[in-house]
Amino acid sequence: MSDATIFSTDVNERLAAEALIVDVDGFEGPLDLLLTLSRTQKVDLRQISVLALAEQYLAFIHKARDLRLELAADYLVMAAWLAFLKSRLLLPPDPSEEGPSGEELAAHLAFQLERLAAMRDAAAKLMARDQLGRDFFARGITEDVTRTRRVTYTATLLDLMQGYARIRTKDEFRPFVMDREKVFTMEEALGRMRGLIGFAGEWTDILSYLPEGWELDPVKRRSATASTFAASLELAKEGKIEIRQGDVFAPIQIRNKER
Amino acid sequence: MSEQTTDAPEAEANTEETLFEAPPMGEQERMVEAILFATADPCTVAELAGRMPHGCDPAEALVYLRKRYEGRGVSLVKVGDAWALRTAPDLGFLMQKETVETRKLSRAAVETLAIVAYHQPVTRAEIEEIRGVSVSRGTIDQLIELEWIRFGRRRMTPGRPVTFVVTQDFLDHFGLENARDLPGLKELRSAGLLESRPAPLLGEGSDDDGDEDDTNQSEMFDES
Amino acid sequence: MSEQTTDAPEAEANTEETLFEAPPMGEQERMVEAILFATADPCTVAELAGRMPHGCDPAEALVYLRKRYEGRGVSLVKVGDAWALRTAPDLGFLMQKETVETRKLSRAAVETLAIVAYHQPVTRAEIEEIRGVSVSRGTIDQLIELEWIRFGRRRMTPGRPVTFVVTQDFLDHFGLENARDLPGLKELRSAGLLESRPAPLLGEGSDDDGDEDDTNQSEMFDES
Repeated sequence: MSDATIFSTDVNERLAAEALIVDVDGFEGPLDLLLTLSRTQKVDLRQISVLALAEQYLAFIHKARDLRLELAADYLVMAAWLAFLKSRLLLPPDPSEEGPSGEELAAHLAFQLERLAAMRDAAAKLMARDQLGRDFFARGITEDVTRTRRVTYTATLLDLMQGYARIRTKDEFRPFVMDREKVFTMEEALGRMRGLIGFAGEWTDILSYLPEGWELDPVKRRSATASTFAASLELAKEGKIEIRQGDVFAPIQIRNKER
Repeated sequence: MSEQTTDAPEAEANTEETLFEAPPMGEQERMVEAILFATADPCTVAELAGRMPHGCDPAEALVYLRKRYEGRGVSLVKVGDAWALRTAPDLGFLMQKETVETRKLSRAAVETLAIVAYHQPVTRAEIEEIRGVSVSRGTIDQLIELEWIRFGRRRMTPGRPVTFVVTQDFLDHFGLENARDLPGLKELRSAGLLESRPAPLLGEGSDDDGDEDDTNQSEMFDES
Repeated sequence: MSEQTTDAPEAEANTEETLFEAPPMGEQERMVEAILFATADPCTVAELAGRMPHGCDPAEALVYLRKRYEGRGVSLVKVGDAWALRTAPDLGFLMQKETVETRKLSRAAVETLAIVAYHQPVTRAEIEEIRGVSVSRGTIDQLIELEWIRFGRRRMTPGRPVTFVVTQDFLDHFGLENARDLPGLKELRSAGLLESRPAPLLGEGSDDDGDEDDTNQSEMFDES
């Protein structure tokens, strides 16, 4: 055999290998590559020679290394596994050895390849189906559904009872709601004093301005005294009267300023 | 997939004589139907013809199609000089979806309702006296609309004021056989329903009672 | 769905006797037709019933309607447990204007979609095992975004991995009544290609088979 012939067969093989290798990015992992390699056997995947396939794969990896191509780790893992599988398939079974036989492992690989091929085929069939928006169409003019909102109100028996309890218990705690009849408001006191101060030329005790009958009931007297005093202050502020107190707790006296 | 439609056989025969290149009329009708179904806008006869195979007569197909949809849930209508498939006008009510929203009754309404339930028949003045604040017209209206209270007999007192009583709907809603089944104050207390602290209750009460008289009825309902 | 497949007029008489409150069946058929015409999305029987007057039987009306649209330009199709009107696929050539340009799916996405459809519910690990390569995040995302796959129930195995299943939109898009109608499903199943077959256990499991065993041992493909 001449060097030339060796070279030419080498070149052919190399070109074939490189065609695969150049495409290595196009493969989706070692299983995909194995499936492609298996196609070259041109047989039913069930009758595939896993041994031959393993050899093809290992040859491919070998070439890729010669070409110093970076191969992803999973390609190398697969290569190691296939090398192991190959040795199992070639060597007579060792009865002392545990685990599955080479045939079982090969059968599983064949199954995986067949399943992947079947899924590819199914995917192609799926995509070849009539598709919405391409082959058949939905309604073009859709009518909006008008939403009408109806509001209902609800309350529970507990709400009801608590509501009632709230009202009824108000009566039991009414410190802030004072009885009107025992309150002499400042407005009332002011009204009363405005009418009377015209006559107050001399200093007069403000207690003499209390309305009639209010000095007897202590509650009423307190209210009237407070409002009359507040009204006096208001009138003094307006400049209508003068106000004085001789001593602490002494009677408070007022007199008309506009004489 | 398509077999020719069974109807319009005369049309088919007709067409086959005159425009033998064009699809049969039954097929043309299918085409017009599909186009009008799928397009977003009404189609003129010219537009239909532009989409259909050469030699088709969409105007004639429209006549058959219109007949076919007569009295159906959808009808073929002319919009200007274009054609469209539209829902039959009498079925417009189907295009509405009613959503029911449930809201909690406002405090003013609950209290008014409770007073009617416990004191019926009761006049408006009596309700106000018990609640300590005036009752807005809206509150009463709302309860009447809910069919939880209704007018009772007029009170035989000066002014002959109307009274309010609770309805059967009220009893049904609250699962009562009778308004007399409502628990009394003592029972409420023993059930722990009166344990709410008085002070905040009062302050709160006098505050919002004042507002309530002014607020319109929609505001009186909690938005939750 | 109803068992009677008699003609509409007989059914009408029938209905008037039994469900005298509901509209006649012919009228119900019109209603279903109008509702389905008004929307682009499939409608379930429950949704139809919710919009039709009380006492209507949309399931029965759908039987009549489906018959009525047989061989027409538009047909009534079942999508999962819902119904929709779609143009007849043989007339797609008329709809160039309406054709939606869909993003071309990558080979990985198409294969992943097929695996989910045929093996559902399926975990990510199972998809990877079948394809012999890891599934990129983008692939699953893209399919979920298209609303063709969604998360199914978690698998009751260690780690409780999520599963993926196909959606109603998927069925609608590919004109499938049901996931059982996937092309070649029966053949694949009888050939055992949809089974999970655990990799034979290696005694000195230092290889990557080690983890595969974990993920595949207890696979349970639902035969849905």
